[in-house]
Amino acid sequence: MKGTLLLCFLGCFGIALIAADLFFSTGDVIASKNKTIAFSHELHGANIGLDCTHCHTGARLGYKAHFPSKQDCLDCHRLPLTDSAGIPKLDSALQVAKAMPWQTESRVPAHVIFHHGVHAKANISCETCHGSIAEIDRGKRASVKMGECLACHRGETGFAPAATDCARCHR
Amino acid sequence: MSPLMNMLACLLAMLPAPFLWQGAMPLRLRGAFLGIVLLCFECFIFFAVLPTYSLYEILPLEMLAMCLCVSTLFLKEHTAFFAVLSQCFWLWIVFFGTFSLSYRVGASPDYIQIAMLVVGIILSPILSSKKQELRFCMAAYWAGIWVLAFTPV
Amino acid sequence: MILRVLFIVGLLLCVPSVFVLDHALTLGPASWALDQKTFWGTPIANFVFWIGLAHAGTFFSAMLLVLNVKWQKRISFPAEISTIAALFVAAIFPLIHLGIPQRFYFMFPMGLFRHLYVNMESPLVWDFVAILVYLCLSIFFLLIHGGSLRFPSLVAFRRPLAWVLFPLVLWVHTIVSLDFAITLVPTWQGAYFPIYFIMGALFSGIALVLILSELEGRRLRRLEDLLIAFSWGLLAFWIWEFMTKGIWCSEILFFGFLIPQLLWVRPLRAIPTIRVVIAMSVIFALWWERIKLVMPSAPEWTLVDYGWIALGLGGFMAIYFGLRLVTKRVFSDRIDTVSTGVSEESFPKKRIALYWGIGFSAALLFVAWFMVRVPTVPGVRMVPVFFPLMALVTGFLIVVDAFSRVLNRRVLFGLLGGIGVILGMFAGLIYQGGKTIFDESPAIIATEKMPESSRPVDVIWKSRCASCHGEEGHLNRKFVHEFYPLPREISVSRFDSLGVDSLSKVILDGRAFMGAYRGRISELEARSLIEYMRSLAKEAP
Amino acid sequence: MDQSRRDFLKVASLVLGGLALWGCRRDKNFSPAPKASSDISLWKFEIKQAMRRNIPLGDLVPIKIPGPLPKFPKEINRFGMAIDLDICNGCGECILACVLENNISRVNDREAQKGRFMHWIEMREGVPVMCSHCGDAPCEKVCPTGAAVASPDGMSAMIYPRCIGSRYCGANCPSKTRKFNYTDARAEGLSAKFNPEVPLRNRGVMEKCSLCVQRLQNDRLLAKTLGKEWRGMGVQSACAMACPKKAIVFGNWLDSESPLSQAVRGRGIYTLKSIQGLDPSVVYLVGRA
Repeated sequence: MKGTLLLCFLGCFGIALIAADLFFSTGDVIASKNKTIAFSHELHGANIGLDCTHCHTGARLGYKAHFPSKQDCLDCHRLPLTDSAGIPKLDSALQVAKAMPWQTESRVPAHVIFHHGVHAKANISCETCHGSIAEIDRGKRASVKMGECLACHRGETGFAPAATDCARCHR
Repeated sequence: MSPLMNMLACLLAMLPAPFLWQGAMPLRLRGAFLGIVLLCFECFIFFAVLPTYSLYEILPLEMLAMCLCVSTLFLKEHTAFFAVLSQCFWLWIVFFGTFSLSYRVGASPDYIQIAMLVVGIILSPILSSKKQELRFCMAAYWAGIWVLAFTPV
Repeated sequence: MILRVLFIVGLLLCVPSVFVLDHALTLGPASWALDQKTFWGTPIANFVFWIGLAHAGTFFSAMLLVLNVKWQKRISFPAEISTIAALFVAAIFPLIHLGIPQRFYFMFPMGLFRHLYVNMESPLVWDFVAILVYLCLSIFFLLIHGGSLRFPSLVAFRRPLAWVLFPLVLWVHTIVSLDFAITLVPTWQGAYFPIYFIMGALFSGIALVLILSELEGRRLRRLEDLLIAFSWGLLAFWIWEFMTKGIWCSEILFFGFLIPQLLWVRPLRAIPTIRVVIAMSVIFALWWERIKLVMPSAPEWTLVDYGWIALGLGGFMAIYFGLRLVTKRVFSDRIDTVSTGVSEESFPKKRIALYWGIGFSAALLFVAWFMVRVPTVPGVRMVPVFFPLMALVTGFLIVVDAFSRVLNRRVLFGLLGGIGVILGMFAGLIYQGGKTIFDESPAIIATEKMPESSRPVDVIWKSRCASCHGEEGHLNRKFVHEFYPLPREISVSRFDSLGVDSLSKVILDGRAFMGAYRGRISELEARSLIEYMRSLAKEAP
Repeated sequence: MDQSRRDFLKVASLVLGGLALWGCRRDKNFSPAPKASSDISLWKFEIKQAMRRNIPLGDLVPIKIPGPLPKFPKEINRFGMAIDLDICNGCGECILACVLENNISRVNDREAQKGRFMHWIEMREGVPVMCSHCGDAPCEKVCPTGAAVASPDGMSAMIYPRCIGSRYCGANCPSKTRKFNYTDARAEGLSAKFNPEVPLRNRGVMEKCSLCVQRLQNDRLLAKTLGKEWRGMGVQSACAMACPKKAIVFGNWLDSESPLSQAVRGRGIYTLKSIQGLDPSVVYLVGRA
């Protein structure tokens, strides 16, 4: 009787814990799509073999990965590239676009430093945090949760363990 | 603290033990008596020991604890129970005293003394026989704890 | 009648307290006497004071019960209620003290989703745990006591629970004393603090219980004797404070030592008002002692500092007298004279020993888990939380056992399941923690110039050139062959015939299908890119 | 009966109205937040105000040269500073540089009267005093949440989002160089983001000299990205850069080629008496050894 009682208590405790945990955990962040110029990562990336750093120039070296400037787009799009019906539309959109067509809000809080270059150097692929190209096209943003950062840094996800000292990333 | 003073403190601590629970004293008188005993210990330590000795701050309390331990030998009943209680008191003083010192001074607690006290706590219910010799043994054991805990500076 | 009046007085005192509380929480710690040197102020002093008062209840109910003191029965129930009232009041102060009170749960010693663990070396964590456990067990104890009126068989469980509470209460105040004793603040130091704090707590607590019992219309001569006895004990400590640290405070000696000596005079002692006044003087002396201890050189007090007095008194009086009135109405006066046929000795000894064992193993398990997760903490620094955790598990098991004998099975399962769900949800909430804190509006990521000084050339090649020319210099055929005439294959001889100058001009200003990179690639980088291309060409078959 | 009900309603509505007014006093419409200003002269004025306070320094005592941290025996870096008191004339330029580098907020007049300034560097009898980044830091031991935590590079770091403001670290700091955010500087328009790299702090958290951790982090990350061994060569704290007499030297204690190791060679190394046993990383230089 007493054993069952305690089991009942512990069971309820555990179930409630897991339920609350799932309930309060924050899911993936889906950004609203940029309306001015439609961009498909799939067409550029997997299809024609462009490296992410061709547009996100900081991804291998910099603190931030950066977004391409209009000039970066025009490197290739000066010329008609395909017969697709969308191309003239794109050309006219690019004509009127600002010098920096894309802007996005950082998901990293001001008190944390996340350096793209150092992670690229350690052979962490972009997909590890940003998800597959299809997911990115659906609007998924890289998840920045300290628990997930630390899981990798402790070597719990198959990567080599890295620094777990607070002041390595916090400032 | 010189070894001589250490021995002297040990003797002094045992001195009031026979008189602590003697006769039918009202509670307030007994309390006041204990307070005065503690005051005397403090005065002794104050004059006899240099404040640089790391355990300086808890020495009077340790003396009081030993006094209480020895005084249980003169009790008529519940000897073992009160012996355990007063040794727990001593253990408490030593453990938490050295624990706080470990933060401030950096020295680790004196585990030998703590272990001896724990052994004493376990032993005293067994040894609580009425035999005079065994009582003497306990007193000697406590004196031994006191002397062994002394670290020459 | 007097209880009702005091209850109303307590409620009235709560009105200014609400304003004080609101003011303090709005302005934060800036609102009371602190500066950039004095970081702990009156809330901490009041906390130590009230937690000390709370100990009296446990002393009279649990400790004296364990020590077989007969007269404790006459005062134990009001004393237990006073414990709970004083504990609730005491728990408010550290929360107000915090700079960010809503983050108090960061002190729960559990793993979090963010892989964060509390610092087990900090006495505040021990404090937090010990006080939570103390609050839980005091409530358990009161439940058993109150329940035993309805179900006399519960009386048997009072003594085992008292054995849990007895060391716990000493442990709690020891930990409170360690908050100060371990620091490097000269006036807070003292390896003798644990015993000193316990003595002080019991002294003020006895004075409080004396007042409470006078209000019940009872006189306990033992309490007066205890007051005298403790005043001598504390005198010894105050003198020792002076001898070791040179701290001398005549007000404390006057109110805390000299005035209680009036109790030696028999005619004075016989007057209830005098007794109450002496007890109040003791309480005041110990309150002042805590203030002096926490902040020896006080910045000028603000209204909020004085407001804590109203908050403490009002909260205590409202809770204590409120509960007292309710229990009087519910149980009439039976509560004060518990006399049931069940002997207090007849508890299941073996089973209680088992509970202690389970409690011990649970605490050991916790410590082991924590030390695996946070290996930097020395094991001995976990000792202060060990006992409270053990006491919590043991006490909980004892209470469940006790009530499983008297309550309906369905009710019991429902109750325990409900408590489990609530606790589990709290644990889950704390485990997940708050959302990521964006204190500032998120930075906008846009194209900015990369630091040009030290970009390695292979990285520039990969990001700027490889999309057409290929990572190895063999063209990216996925992209190029469909739409453009193929760029020339690179070869060393071509390089040498064209020369560095003209090639770098191509990179910077563009040619044919190649775009201009001036502004994005510096001239120096262009030259090193050419070197790089040349090395690629060499490697090409 | 009717009369009394009316009275009751009157009293109740008065009380409710009063409470509503009381509740509104924090409302932004009632007391609009003052406009934030990033005029540096305001900070300069405040620094002058702070320097006028006469804070005693206490004795300086000689110590040994800081070596590897016992907590992190394998580390090759331990950053620190040396302040040459033979050169320093207490001009206070370092305080301004520190303020601008670390976005230190001003305090309002009431706080200033109480002397509750936020400056990480404080002039005590003309000597700049900041957190010494003790190797055996008492603040880290007592922080309940681990917000004050040792970094392997020798800094005693402060993790603001983890701080709950128990102020235990400040109470236990013998040199009293930790600063508590008593004021809500952002709400009162007293803070400015001079340096985009450093976050602003909220009311209720502790802060202190970070040894310009952001500069060290940036340099380390760049070095690691390029695959080089990092000894922090070339990094300088804001105060060291700003000192007109070059009295403050920043560097790596464990690198014999760092400017710090060069500067302390043959000099007398001193620290505040209150922290002499705590293995400080920030020291004073006086005379020859």
